[in-house]
Amino acid sequence: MVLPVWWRKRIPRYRFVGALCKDCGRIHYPPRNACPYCGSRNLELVPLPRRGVLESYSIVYSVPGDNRLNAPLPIGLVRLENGVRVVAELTDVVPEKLEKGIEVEAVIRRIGEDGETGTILYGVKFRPALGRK
Amino acid sequence: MVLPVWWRKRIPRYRFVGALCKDCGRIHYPPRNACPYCGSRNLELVPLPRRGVLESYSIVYSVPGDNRLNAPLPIGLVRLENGVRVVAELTDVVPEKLEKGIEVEAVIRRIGEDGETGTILYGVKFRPALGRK
Amino acid sequence: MAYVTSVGLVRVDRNYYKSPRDLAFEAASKAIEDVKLDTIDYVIVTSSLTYLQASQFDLAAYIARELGVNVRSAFTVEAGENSGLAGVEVALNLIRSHAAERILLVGVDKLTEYISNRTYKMIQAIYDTESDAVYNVGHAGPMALLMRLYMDRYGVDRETLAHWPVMMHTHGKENPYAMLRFKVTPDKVVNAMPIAEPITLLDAYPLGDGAAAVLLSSEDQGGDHLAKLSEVYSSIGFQSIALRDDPLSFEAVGQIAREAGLNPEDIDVAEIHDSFTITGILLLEELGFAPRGKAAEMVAEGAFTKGGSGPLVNASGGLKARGHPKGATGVYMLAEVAMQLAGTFPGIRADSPRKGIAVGVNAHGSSARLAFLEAL
Amino acid sequence: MAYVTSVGLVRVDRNYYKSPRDLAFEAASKAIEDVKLDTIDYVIVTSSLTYLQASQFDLAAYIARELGVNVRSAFTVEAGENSGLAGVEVALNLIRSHAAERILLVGVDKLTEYISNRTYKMIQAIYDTESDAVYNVGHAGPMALLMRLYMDRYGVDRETLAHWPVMMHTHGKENPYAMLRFKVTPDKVVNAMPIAEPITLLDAYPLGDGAAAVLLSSEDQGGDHLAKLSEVYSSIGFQSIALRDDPLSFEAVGQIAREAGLNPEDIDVAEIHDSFTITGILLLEELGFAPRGKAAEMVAEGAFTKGGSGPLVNASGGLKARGHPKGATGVYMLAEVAMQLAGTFPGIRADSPRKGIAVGVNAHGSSARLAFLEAL
Ligand SMILES: [Zn+2]
Ligand SMILES: [Zn+2]
Repeated sequence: MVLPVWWRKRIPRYRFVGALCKDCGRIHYPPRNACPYCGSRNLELVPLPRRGVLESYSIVYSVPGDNRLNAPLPIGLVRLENGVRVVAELTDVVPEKLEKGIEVEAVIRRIGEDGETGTILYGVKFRPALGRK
Repeated sequence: MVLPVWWRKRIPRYRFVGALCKDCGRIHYPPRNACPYCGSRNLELVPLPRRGVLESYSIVYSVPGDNRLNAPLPIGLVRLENGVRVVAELTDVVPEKLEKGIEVEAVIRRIGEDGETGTILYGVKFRPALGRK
Repeated sequence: MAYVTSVGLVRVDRNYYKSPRDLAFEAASKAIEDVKLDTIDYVIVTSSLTYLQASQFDLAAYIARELGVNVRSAFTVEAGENSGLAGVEVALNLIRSHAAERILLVGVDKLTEYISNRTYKMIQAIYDTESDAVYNVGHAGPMALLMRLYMDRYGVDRETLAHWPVMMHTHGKENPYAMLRFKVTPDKVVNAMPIAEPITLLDAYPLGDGAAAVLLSSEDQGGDHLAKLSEVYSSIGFQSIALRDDPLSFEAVGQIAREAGLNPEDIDVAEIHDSFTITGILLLEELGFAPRGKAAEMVAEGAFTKGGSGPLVNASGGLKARGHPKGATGVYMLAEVAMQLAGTFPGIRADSPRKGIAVGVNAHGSSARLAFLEAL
Repeated sequence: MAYVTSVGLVRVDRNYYKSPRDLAFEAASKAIEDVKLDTIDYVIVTSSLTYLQASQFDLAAYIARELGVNVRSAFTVEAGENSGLAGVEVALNLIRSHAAERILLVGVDKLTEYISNRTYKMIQAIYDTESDAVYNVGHAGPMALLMRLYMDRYGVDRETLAHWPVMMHTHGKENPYAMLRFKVTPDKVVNAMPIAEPITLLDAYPLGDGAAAVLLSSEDQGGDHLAKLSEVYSSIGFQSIALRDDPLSFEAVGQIAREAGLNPEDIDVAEIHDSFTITGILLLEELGFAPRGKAAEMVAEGAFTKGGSGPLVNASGGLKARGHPKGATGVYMLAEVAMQLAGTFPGIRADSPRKGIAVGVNAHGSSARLAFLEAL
C-alpha cells in the first residue's frame, strides 16, 4: 500500500475493471501485462459484474500498519457472476451473519490512508447484496 | 539511520571507542565483530584520541532525508593522532576556512532525529580544535 | 552435487540486542569454527525483511567482510519466504559449475525490529502488492480463506486441524534452537486468540529473529561432511489464490513434487513450510504424503512424528515452533535435514534416515522449492 | 561460458507512470520478442531500491509470472549498485552448471518513486549503515572526500577532471537509451550547482528509472547470438574508505583486474562504473587503463573516445549520461558491451571490437565485479 504503487493502478480499482484475454477467453482482475492463464498480451479491458457470491471469508484481527485501529477486518474470497475471483475486504457486515454462499456486491470504500501524505486510498470492497435473493 | 540500528551501536559512538586487534595491533572504528585487517576476533575496546587532522573535506548540498533542512553539511575524513581514520560530519566550521591539515577534535553533537519517534540521535562530529597549534 | 559440511544456528528468539549483521556473524562463525578454511569462494546471504528495516544495500559484502576470512564474492538472494531455499538452489549450482569449492550460505532476518503491526505490514508484501496485498489482509488473511475452504470442502473440523501445531510444539520442545519450547493441546489451539478466523495464534508462526549458516563444499573438498545435497527443484505459481481454478491448489508445490519424482515412501525426514496450520496441511497433501482432505487426520494419528507410518516431518518444530525468520527459514531447514541425515540433530531424530527433503514456498505459493538431501 | 542472445532496454527516464514491474515487463518483452522460446529456465531480477520502495517480496517470481512464458525458477540478486553484474555472475554459473539453458536477466530500479531527498536517503544505505552512513553523507559525500584527496595528491585541477562528464555527454548524446542527451563543456561542469564540493551536479549521475533485460543462452542453444560472456570476476573490499591505508585505492577493483590478468591493450570496449567523475577516473587507473594521477589528462586528450589511443570507454554515456538505475545498471552495461561486440549498438561504435568488459562497484568499492565478453 505504498502510494505510487497504489496510484498507478487506481483506474481499474476505482472502476472495477478486469482484463479479457482474447486468446483464451478468460478474464482476470486486476488487469495485468499478460494473461495469467495463457500468457497472451492480447487483452481488452472489460467492466466486471458487481455481484458475486462469498466462497470463503475471515475476520482478520492482526491487522497490519495504521489500519490496526480498524481491526477486526472482514475479508473474503468472492466469485463474481462471470466466474472471476477476487480477494477483497468486506464491509457493512455483521461478522456472525457471514456465511459461505451469500450474495455480495462491490462498492467503493476507503481502504486506507498513506500515513505520510494523508492521502486517502479507495478501492472496491464487497458488502452483502442489497435486495438479494 | 534507522532507529534500532543506531541504538545498538550507541555506546561506542557516544564514548568514541575503537577496537584494538591483539593479533595485528591495528585499531579500527567503530568496533566490528572481526578485525578488518587480519580477521582476528581477538579485539579489545579502546578509547580513541579526540584529536586529529583533516585529510579531506566536503560541503554536502544534496543532504538526504529530513536533514535536508540543515544543508549544506560539512563532512570530513579525519586522521586521529593514533593513525585511525574516521569519516564524520564536521561542526562549528566556517566553510571557507576549511583546509587540508587543520587540527580537529571530536565532540558529541546531535546528528539527526528519527522522524517517527522524534528520538534525537547523537554521535561524534569534529570541530576545528580549540587552542590548536 | 554438493556436500553440507557444517552448520551454525542461532536460536530463534527476540534478539533485541543483536543486529541482523550480528546474528549473521554468530551463525556464520559457528558454521566455520571447526572447519579449516583459507578461503570461502562465495558468501550468499538470504534475507528479505532486512531490506525494509536496516536498509543496508550490498548487505552480503558487508557481512562477508566482517567474517574475518578471505571471501571472493558475496551477494544477497531474495525470494520472500522462499529466500533460503533460493539461496540453496544458487549455491548448489555455483558448486556444480566449478565456480566455487566452498560456499557459506547465511540466512538472516529480524521480525522484532519494529512493533508487530508494522512488521505485519512489511510481511504482507509477500503477497502481490498490486492485487491481494492492496487490502490489509496481513499474512494470515489469505491463508484463513484457504483454511475455511478446506474445512468446508473436506468436512474436517477445527479440532482435528489443531493436531498440526500440537505436533510442532511436541517436536520443538526438544529442539534447542526452537523459539517455542512448550507443549500445547488441541483445546488450547482452538481457543487461543484469533488471528484471522479460523486461524488462531497457536496456528501461526511466532515473530522471532534468527540466523542460520550452512557451509557447502564441492566433491573435491576432503574432510567430513554431514550430508549430500543432490538437487533443488523450483517452480513459480499464480500471483493470487483468486487466479487459481482451485484456490486450495499449491500448483507450484505439486509441480516440483512431480518433477522430483517424489515418492513419499522413499523419504525419511522432511522439513516443510508451515507458516500456518493450513499451509503445513496443504503441503503434506500436495507432496503426496497424505491424500486430499486426509492430512490433518493422519497428523492426529501420529503419522508424521517419530515412529509414525510416514516420514518424520518437521522434527525442528517447523515454522510454527522453531520459528520463521523469513529469509533465514530455508537455511534452517537445510541445516536441520542435514543434521538428521548425519545423526547429529539435537532434538527428535529419525532412525538411520537415508533421504530427506526441505520444502519452502513464498506466501500462498508464488514460488516453491524442494531441496533433496541424502545421507553419506 | 554463455552467449548473450538478445537484449531489451528501456530508456532511462522519469517514468512516473510505470511501476518497477511495468518497466521490467517492457525490457523483458523486448529481449524475448524475436527469440523463439518455449521455456526460460531462470528469471533473475537484479534490483535494490525497489525493496525499500514498492515493498514487494519474491519480486522476481511476480515479474516472471507476468511475462507470459513458461518460467521454472525466479529470484532476485542484490549487491547494491553492483547488483546487475552480480546477477550476471550468477546467471553465467547457472548456465555453466547445466542448471539452465536460457536465463533472462532483468535489472530494474526506480529513482523517481519519491522526492529526491528521500531517494538520496535510501541510496545512502549503499555505504555501511553502521559507520559512514550514520551521518548524512549522501552518495556524493565520501566520493567528494576522495575527489579532493585525488586533486591534492596528483595536482590535478578541477577543470581537467571536468573532461570526464564532457566525454560522457558526448557519448550519451548518440545513445537513444541515455537519459541525458545533450553536450556539456568543462566550464559548465565546473560551474554547475555543487552537490558535495568539489562534486557538481554535472559530475553526478541523474536520478532516473530504468530496466534492462538480457537473454543468456548455453552453448547448446542454436540461433544467432550477440556475443560470448566468458567470465565474471568478483571481489569484496573494505567497509569504508576510512579503513583503507590509501583511501584512494579501490582495492576490490585492483584485485579483479589482477585476477582477470587484464591487459588494457587487449580491450576494445569497456563500460565502467562512474557514479561520479572521480569514480570513473579512479576505476580507469585501478584497471590499468591510465597511470595513477593521469586518467583525467588522458580523458581530456580523447584517449577513451572513438579514435583515441585507449579502448572506447562508456560509449553508452556511462552512469553519468545513460543514467544509473542502481540494480539495473550492470545489466545495461552487459547489454551495451554485447551490442558493441555485435556491431549493433545504436550509438557511437568501436571499430570491429573483439573484446569488451563491464566493470561495476558498489559505493566506494564494498564489492567489485568485472564481466569479460568476446565477439563471435
Ligand atoms: Zn489467456
Ligand atoms: Zn587484526
